[in-house]
Amino acid sequence: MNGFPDLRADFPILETGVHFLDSGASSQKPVPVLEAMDRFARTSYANVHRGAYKLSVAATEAYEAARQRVARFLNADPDEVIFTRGATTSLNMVAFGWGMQHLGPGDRILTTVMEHHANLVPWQMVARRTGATLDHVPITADGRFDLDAYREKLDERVKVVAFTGMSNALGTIPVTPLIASLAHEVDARVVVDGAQLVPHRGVDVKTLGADFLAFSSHKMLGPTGIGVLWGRMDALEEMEPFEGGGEMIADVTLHDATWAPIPHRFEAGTPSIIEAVGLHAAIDYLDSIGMDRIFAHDRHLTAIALERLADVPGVRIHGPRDLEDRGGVISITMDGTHAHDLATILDEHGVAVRAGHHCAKPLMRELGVAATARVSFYVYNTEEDIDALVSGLRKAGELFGVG
Amino acid sequence: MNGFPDLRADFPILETGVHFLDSGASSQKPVPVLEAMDRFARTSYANVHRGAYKLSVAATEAYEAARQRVARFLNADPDEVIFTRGATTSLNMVAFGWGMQHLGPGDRILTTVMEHHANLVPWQMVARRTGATLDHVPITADGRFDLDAYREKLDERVKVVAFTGMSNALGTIPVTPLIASLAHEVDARVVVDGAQLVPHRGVDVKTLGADFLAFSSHKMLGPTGIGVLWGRMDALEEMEPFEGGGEMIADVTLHDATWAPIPHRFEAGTPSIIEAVGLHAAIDYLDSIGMDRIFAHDRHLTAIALERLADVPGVRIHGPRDLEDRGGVISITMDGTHAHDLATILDEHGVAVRAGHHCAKPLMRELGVAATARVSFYVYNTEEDIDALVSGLRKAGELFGVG
Amino acid sequence: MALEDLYREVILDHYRNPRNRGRLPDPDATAEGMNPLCGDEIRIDLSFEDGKVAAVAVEGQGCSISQASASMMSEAIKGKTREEITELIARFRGMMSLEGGVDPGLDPDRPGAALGDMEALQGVRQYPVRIKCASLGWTVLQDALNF
Amino acid sequence: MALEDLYREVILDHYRNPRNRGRLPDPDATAEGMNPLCGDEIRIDLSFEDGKVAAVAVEGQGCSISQASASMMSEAIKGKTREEITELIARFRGMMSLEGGVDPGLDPDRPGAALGDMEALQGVRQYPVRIKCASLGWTVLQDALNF
Ligand SMILES: Cc1ncc(COP(=O)(O)O)c(C=O)c1O
Ligand SMILES: Cc1ncc(COP(=O)(O)O)c(C=O)c1O
Repeated sequence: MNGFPDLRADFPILETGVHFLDSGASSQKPVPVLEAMDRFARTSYANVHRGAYKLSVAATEAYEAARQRVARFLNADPDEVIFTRGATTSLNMVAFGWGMQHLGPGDRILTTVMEHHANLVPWQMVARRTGATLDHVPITADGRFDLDAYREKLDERVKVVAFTGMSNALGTIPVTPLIASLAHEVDARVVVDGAQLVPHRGVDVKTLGADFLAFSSHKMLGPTGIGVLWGRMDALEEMEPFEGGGEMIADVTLHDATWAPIPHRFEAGTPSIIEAVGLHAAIDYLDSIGMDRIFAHDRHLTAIALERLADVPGVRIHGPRDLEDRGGVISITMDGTHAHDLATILDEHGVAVRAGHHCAKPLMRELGVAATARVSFYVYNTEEDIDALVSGLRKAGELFGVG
Repeated sequence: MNGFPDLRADFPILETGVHFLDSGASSQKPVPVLEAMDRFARTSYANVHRGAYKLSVAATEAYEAARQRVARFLNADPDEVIFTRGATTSLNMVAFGWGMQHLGPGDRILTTVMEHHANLVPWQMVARRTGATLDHVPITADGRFDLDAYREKLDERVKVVAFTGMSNALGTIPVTPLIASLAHEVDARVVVDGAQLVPHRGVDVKTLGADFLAFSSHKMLGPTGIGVLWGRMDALEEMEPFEGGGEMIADVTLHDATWAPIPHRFEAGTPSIIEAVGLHAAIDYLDSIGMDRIFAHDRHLTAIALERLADVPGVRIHGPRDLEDRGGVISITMDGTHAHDLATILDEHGVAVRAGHHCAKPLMRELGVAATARVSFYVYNTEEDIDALVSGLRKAGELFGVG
Repeated sequence: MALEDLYREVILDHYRNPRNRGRLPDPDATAEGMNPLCGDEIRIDLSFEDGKVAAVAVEGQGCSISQASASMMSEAIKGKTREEITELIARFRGMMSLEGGVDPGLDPDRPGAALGDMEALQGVRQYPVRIKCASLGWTVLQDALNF
Repeated sequence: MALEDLYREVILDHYRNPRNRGRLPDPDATAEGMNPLCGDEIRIDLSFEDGKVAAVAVEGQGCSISQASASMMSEAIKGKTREEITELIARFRGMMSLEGGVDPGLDPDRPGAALGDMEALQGVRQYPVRIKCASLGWTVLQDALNF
């Protein structure tokens, strides 16, 4: 099996010959997604929820249909789906909207050392403002969520456990249902950063165990400018609005306001309407392939890449080297060669990888590196992309006299 | 003069024959804007600021070029332009990011009774959390910012004056430079809600007098999912980040973070990249017409509409009836006929107007109405749209036995 | 034309002259509700005697559809038991949710049957946004029954 | 090929064997800086005698371009006055901002002249994202001068 070659024609950017191995940062967008947005904007656009005229009704229906589509994708209730600007905003909404209400001195927030800054910095800010303390679950030697350490750190004072559903730097996939059920035993709320998990593995929120789940459209073939916060209704009810404005109110007087029902309560102002239509089309596209097949495809390429990378002189792989509980993200360094030099050299070979700290600086310190080069796969990648990657790396090794 | 008939072909939605008079809620998008986004997504898309490879460099350049384009449109410095999700988010960023730092018991926030909820509810929330008090400048009998009352309410305890640059319900345009200079005399910060002003009149921030200016792309021919917060650099420096996450940090450790320079400090996470390209194209489009001509065009249609509406039995106009300091927004009611019934009847005549409280419930109470029907003009409107409006209103009057 | 179908004379009449307007001094049940999107409001007071509605009073403001619908409803429930009202609510909902606005004819079991004047509200089905207006009073009535 | 142009032997040599590595015990001027986008870091200590740089020490970590550039810079500024260093910074910036990478030939007034080894960094111009790497040390040097 060599991926889904039929799909590649849907991604015009690939015609340039680029070996795009940076979907972990953001994915490319297939033509059906771009066309759905364009068609909607040309024929049915108006603001939503506000007008009594047909165009506005059509736009509102399209927007709410997108919400239902997301709900179906997650096996959730549509009222539990909140459209946001992206995973970062979703996580800030929980940290501030839930955290400022329910955290105080003596309370503990538990996160991990491998979080993306989006699931770390907001909790630092909220800890500072509420007096709660922040603690971090370490990772094991092969870059996995350390369950033993977690059990030790978990106690009745822990009010929220926030962790990544899949590490954007290591590819690790923590066992969310287990972690969540342990957290629920001490009555902590569980926040899962699904920015990588949802696009690559899909989730069923009925079995995931999370109370909140955040993700972005742009990493799952959809447009920029929109993301999702899913929350179990009882968890959402504990949350204060993060932003005030139009559409989120029931009534407003000069000095006071009451909130609209959920989900509108958390969607202040004009939402990302055209983008919701695009996300809808992206989910249709993903489901037409099938999330299981997508995960298997990522895994297949990961297996090949892990094997071939091990043969390249000087290359070191950070994170799990086997396929257990991991997705299609591989972080590497090359002895004597900085990750940015690797990225530049690979770029000259038509291979796009990301070099840097991947918005996970504490994890980089943990790994003892300043930066890594990160390879990440998605539906349009093939074994040829790995060929190009490996030959680019060999070239880098030669240039820098490695091995 | 009957508008810009040449432009109408750029708005495919008009081919349905709709008389779109709801640009105040959101404008239609011209083909050049849609094509700019589509082309970018097909040929140059990648995440920004993160990659060392060519695609990412191209995307970063496109994103930063959009920032420069916005800056040029406002006569501002590019570093003072922050991309947000929309005007609502921009205003919340100021209210929380600036207000939580600089307001406390005894301090006063001054806003007006005609604000959109987006410039009222966040201040209510911040007042509640900081102990500051909120007060409101009234409007005059013809719906204008009451300067005399403002002078009386202004004192040394006022720390921020937040008001609309153009009322979305009445069309009124307060004299921002004067209001701002009075506020600056007492060292208050000036926040202008430019959601209606910027798309219809344009602004020069060097003479506007505001310290902060918020607006949305979707009301100015651009896509949904993006907006702008402009701030004078010294004002932005007083602001704390509203969201934490990637791209907005200088360094992050497990327990602490330092912030990146402005504007990145206020842009956590993956921004609305494709949308920035669309906003860039929208501003090019607006500037190719010329903001002066756009304002004159709105004004021309407003003059005709005010005159013809006065002749329709039972119609009442809320807000200024002359052209002084007002834009192309007209709120009306019809005796014995509810605004929603008006909107439905107009819709049947192919005329799209908005009916409701226009996210300005306190203003509706002030006017003594539950809702109005609102007519708003933009570049694609013509006198024929007014013909259709007037004949629809007459039909409504007949149906409801008015006059 | 569709507009005449929506704004039938009987609807306009109830809008201009709403029945059972006001408050009851000492109601057995009361409820109020509003449509946050458009701001329409309805409040209903009910009093019962022998398990039947003895008096009903409606207050509110909003569009012709919401106010006329509530007015007609107030007429329809007088003298009815809770069970009969529950049945009426179901019939009304059935009528509103009928797709396409096909008139189900004279079948006495058709959802609109026994709704009297209120059958005039069938035209609303062609205006999906307005269905919420027509339903507001009935939602509040349901709340009052649960009072 | 362009890559050989970027990674010239002299650059790789400075990267593998950075000159003037370390800290000065009691520097007259010191500064540090980093590129927040990629995390590259440079710290510079300077000591002056008779108005001239008597000793320089550089610490840091990052890519070959940023580290080699700083190493070459540390060589170039030894024995120079503040004025001469300011002139050197200007020459370096001029070289980096030259469009298109055209070699300005042997004109002694050309921006790259007198930069010695550092002229090897001209290849960076073809990689706009890497210009920030090459410039980092120089920005920190400027800060140290303003110390
Ligand atoms: C005056 C005014 N302020 C703020 C807003 C909010 O803008 P948005 O909904 O795009 O966030 C609007 C638009 O509805 C407006 O007209
Ligand atoms: C694990 C993880 N969390 C959060 C984010 C933030 O997502 P966004 O930048 O779309 O807000 C990312 C993507 O960069 C991610 O990989």
